[in-house]
Amino acid sequence: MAERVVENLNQALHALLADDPRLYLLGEDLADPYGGAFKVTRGLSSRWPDRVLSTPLSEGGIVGVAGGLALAGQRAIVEIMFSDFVALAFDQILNFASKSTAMYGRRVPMPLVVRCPTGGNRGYGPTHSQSPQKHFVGIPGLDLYEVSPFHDNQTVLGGMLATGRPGLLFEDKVLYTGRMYADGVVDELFRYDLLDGDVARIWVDDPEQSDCVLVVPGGLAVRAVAVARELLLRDDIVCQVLVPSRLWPLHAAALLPAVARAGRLVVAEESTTGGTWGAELAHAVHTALWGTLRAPVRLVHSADSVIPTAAHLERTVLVQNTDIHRAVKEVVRGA
Amino acid sequence: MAERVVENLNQALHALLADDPRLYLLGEDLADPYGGAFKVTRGLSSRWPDRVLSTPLSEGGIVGVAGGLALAGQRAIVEIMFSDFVALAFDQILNFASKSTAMYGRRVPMPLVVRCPTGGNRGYGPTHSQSPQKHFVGIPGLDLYEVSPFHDNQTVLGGMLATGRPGLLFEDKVLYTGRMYADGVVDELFRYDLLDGDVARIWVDDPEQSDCVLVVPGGLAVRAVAVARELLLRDDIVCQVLVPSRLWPLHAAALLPAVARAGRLVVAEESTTGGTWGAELAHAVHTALWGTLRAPVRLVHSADSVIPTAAHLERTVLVQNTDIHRAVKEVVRGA
Amino acid sequence: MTAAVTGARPDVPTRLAADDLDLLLLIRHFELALLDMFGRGELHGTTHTCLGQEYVPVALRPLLTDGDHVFSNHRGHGHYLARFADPHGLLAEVMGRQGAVCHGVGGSQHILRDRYLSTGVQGESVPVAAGVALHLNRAEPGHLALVHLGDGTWGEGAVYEGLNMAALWGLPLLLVVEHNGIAQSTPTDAQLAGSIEGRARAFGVDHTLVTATDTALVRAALAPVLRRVREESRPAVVELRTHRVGPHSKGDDSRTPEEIAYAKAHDWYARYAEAYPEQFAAHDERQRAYLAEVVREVAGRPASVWEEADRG
Amino acid sequence: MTAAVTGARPDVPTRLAADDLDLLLLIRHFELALLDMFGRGELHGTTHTCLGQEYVPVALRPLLTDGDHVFSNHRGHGHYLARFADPHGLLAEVMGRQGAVCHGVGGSQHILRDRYLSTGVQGESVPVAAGVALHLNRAEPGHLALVHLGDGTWGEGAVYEGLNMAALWGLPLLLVVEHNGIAQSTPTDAQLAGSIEGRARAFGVDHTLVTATDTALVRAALAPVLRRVREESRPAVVELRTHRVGPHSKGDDSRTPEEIAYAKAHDWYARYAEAYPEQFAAHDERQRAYLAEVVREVAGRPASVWEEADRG
Ligand SMILES: Cc1ncc(C[n+]2csc(CCOP(=O)(O)OP(=O)(O)O)c2C)c(N)n1
Ligand SMILES: Cc1ncc(C[n+]2csc(CCOP(=O)(O)OP(=O)(O)O)c2C)c(N)n1
Ligand SMILES: [Mg+2]
Ligand SMILES: [Mg+2]
Repeated sequence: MAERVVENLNQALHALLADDPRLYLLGEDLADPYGGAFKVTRGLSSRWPDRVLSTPLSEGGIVGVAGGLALAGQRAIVEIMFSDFVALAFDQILNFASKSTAMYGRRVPMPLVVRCPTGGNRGYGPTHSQSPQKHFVGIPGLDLYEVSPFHDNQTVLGGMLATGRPGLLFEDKVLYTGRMYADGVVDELFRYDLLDGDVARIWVDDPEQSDCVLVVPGGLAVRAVAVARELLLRDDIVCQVLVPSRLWPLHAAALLPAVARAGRLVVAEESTTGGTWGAELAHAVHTALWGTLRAPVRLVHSADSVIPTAAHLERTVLVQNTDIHRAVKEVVRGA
Repeated sequence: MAERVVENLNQALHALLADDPRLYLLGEDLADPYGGAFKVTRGLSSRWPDRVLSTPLSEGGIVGVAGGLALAGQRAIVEIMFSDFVALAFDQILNFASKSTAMYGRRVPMPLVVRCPTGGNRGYGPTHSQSPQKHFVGIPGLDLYEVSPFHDNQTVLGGMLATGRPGLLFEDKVLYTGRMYADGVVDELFRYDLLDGDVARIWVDDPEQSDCVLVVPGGLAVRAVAVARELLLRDDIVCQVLVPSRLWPLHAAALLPAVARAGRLVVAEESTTGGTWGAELAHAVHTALWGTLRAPVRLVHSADSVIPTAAHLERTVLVQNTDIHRAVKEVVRGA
Repeated sequence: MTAAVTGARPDVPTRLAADDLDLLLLIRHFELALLDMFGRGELHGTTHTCLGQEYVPVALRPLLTDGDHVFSNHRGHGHYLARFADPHGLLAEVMGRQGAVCHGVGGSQHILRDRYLSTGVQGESVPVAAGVALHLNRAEPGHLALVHLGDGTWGEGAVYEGLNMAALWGLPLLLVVEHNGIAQSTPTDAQLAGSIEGRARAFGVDHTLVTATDTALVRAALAPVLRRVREESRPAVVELRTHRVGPHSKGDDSRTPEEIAYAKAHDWYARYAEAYPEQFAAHDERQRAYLAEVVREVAGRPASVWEEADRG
Repeated sequence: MTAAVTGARPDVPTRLAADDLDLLLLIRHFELALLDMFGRGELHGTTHTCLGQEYVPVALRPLLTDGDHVFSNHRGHGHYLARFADPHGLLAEVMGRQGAVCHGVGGSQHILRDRYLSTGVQGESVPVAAGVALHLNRAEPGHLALVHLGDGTWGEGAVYEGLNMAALWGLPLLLVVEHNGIAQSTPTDAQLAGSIEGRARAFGVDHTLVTATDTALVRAALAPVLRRVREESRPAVVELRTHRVGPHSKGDDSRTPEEIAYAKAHDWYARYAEAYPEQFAAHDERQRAYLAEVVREVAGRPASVWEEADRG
């Protein structure tokens, strides 16, 4: 069986630290033997005690330190224990790290990644379950990525650092214990490949044909595949799933052809409603494919609500597979 | 001549503080004789020294204090000196003030307004010129408003506090020294009225007829009116301008009828590109008016860039009247 | 000014009145019951128990009035139970059952009831409590706002922003620092430079160090501090050297066996049991049984309901 | 440890070498020229002059090497000029003309050149400088990261987060506090509780108070501090009691006439002129004339260009 996502991330960090003596890793409680709240950083501080540092509780400060390392020609990865707390680093991200790439009148490399364990479905409650991606869309100089079971994290993290632009990497917490996909095979029905080295395309039979395209960030990839399967088996709807690793800037060129062919697009996210990544994608698609879509782009997301702690309540807020299923069906059947 | 916007704001604060002994006003350097960096708070601390407090440089802390006041049954208005620094209060806004309205399983009133002097065109440079509205769109429990020359600020601020939901009020810095409009008259050509007490509608001749609707937040209202005038006089295009006071939640019901009639919509903002308020509005419009629009909703905004200091460079980044003009013309003429 | 009350290991703990002992044991058994249920996979999410630190809110209890605001944090069950003696409401909250104090929305870390509030973002409450204290100072003099926070939480800048304003404006804000020598997995000396005493003094704020874990001694040390905060309307910091006997949350304790043994050796529970075996046994048994009954009863309740009208 | 160097009003200032005096006067006339241009409406945007505080970077200049990082703030013209002696590049930056050190993108508050950086959000630089110091400590021992900050900036939580990490990790970080008794319009006692000394000590960080405004005395007081930071690789805070002789930015001075007179009475400029009238007059005239020429030359340049490739 393929490795777990958390292992893939851990191995990616091992490899990157081994390859690059300039790389630092900072975050709360990430040193051994604890190895981070989600165990992503296990074994790293033992091998590189100088460059893998457990920090005080200082999310803003840590991202600032990482910015300083980047400025001094080093590279840095920061782990924010729960992505909800990246709010505390908003200034360092918006006003220092991303601004510094351009505001001095010339390109300044700021190789810096902020890793953000994200999302709900674990009963951690309103301040430990959010999907804050949308708040960072459209910050000049800042890239957004999301971990997915289709994208090797060494490639993703290495690529992010190589751009010289600061970036946020969102990591769905439920995904950690899931498995990576490998060798182009999802299951006995579905296959996948990577477009432009970034967008994972999951299809049945013919990658060039589908009734509807479903675009999701990596955190929803497993859920989207499950929905596509159900749609095929129960409703005879062929749904192609696209999972970009890079959320921002939008990878429109890789997404548009499939949407153009199907004429239908559903975008699903775990984010609460409003100002979503999906709305931005929808606008790009509506503009680029004006007059050729069979239906308006359909957005599926969580409710306009805090995320409650109790599982039975959390479900009433967070996007469910049935919501995505229903949306695709409605878009295809025109309900 | 009508009063200046800064005077209208100042008078609004005077009236609100006089009317409500529970209301506090907090911010850096807002006490007399200084009266705030933009002089919005002049005279207030002399009248209410107990409730109008100059604070230390602590944007996060001040919004926290305001949250505490709201929690204790009081009301609070905070001035952030430049809206760029509201990034430092992102956690208090996202994770405390807005969450507290709902995360305790019942409605908790949090009457709290964060005033944010916003935008560029004053040569203050990359960290003092941003339009951060978009980063706050879609936070459950949080409302967004923007000052406009059509909306009386006592009504706006009073209304925001009365909702019991925390809100951000964006105030275009260039607008401060401009004049309020009064009595439904914009100039010899244009008239205005308020829809639903929220959306200012600026029209020529017939409020029910236009070639194109131009929706802008308050900070662009004067610029939008200038563009509408040019369009009329130079291009014979009748453009109706709509200026909602409340940006979020979207006031779709008040905006849609005019858009439906014209079949064309341009949304202009000063925000840099990506994840904008306009994209969210565009999605609502594309969905609600599917199949009836004559062209895709057109978004106009600033470039994907830091905002440079020098005036001749700032112009190359910030949205210009000519950009809006061109966009409307293209949408109407189909270029 | 720094006052220090020592007494880390007095030979014999002070004998407690029945209500204090009951409350201590109520909290202890509440926490043990939770860990037990988590261990059996009966609970969802996470929780942070205050095992070893129960005496802090018990010592504070008679020093607080209903008009005081209490801000708690992630490790807040003891704080809640000392204020409301409501294990049913709290357990229902953790389990998402009917009667939950916040309908199961907040869960273990996010609780609001009257003038008690907890939330899950460390440090955020200090400026909020300063805001509450600003109001109290003007409208209800004599009342105070108390914030429970850990040693690790002094890493957060928000703490200093709040403390600065409280000191500048003379606000009745009391920071009760439960210094248990660790933050999640990180020992204090790896996350806190200097001292908490120094950090209070830096703002001209009084600091009191309490190393006793004996409820009566702790209470005696705290009483004058609270009195000063109320009467003189200025902030104070109390630092309690305490011991986290359990894991950080459900089962994550990466301390060495020696470190865990050291914490256990300072646990008031065993020492009290040893000093007053008969009194202890009776009360302990009663609270254990009571909690078992609470668990049984609450576990039998239907799921909590969150009405549309309550959704904010 | 706190060391204090006093000497707020020595009767006779120390006679300065020509290069120090020239640099002081270069900064002074640069700032006066800016205010003059703003007054005449020839400049766009805003600026914060360091009138009265020029001696701080001048005193530091020979104590720093090119390998040291300097972080400046909104009031940074003197810091820049002391490091680069480049009034043309800086003025072009403020005016948006060709030859601007950051092509006119950054303007007065946002400058990056070699190991010198300034930015406009107060406090943000302290953790950033700690990150730089973390690198220096490992890769280039003996170098340091210096942050200029004002007294008011101690309101920001970021300062404490950065200082804590620097102290914990033993980083060569020097905070140079230009305590001019005011933040924009707010006097220090209305925005800073306790003391800066206490805030340094709270983190186990050495603090040195310098009340002298005499360049030579200040330099002598700073030299051992920088040496210790380099050799022992640990942070330090230096607090310079200084005097803002001009407005906060362009013309916003709401201080009372007495307060302004007090600041002016402590201005090194008038006192040096009085002590060494001949030396002073010659240098002063030379720098004034030089700056007039710089202004004339730069004002005649075309607008700066920001190439697509440089846009980040
Ligand atoms: C802003 C923020 N950062 C990180 C966390 C995750 N977290 C929860 S408790 C904790 C350790 C807190 O240590 P301390 O303040 O000493 O309290 P203790 O757990 O020891 O009682 C951490 C890192 C959080 N809840 N909030
Ligand atoms: C985060 C932030 N808040 C507010 C400001 C606006 N501002 C610029 S300088 C200043 C006062 C700073 O005072 P101090 O640190 O004492 O420096 P001084 O101006 O006295 O040199 C303020 C409030 C800012 N630039 N950044
Ligand atoms: Mg602790
Ligand atoms: Mg100052």
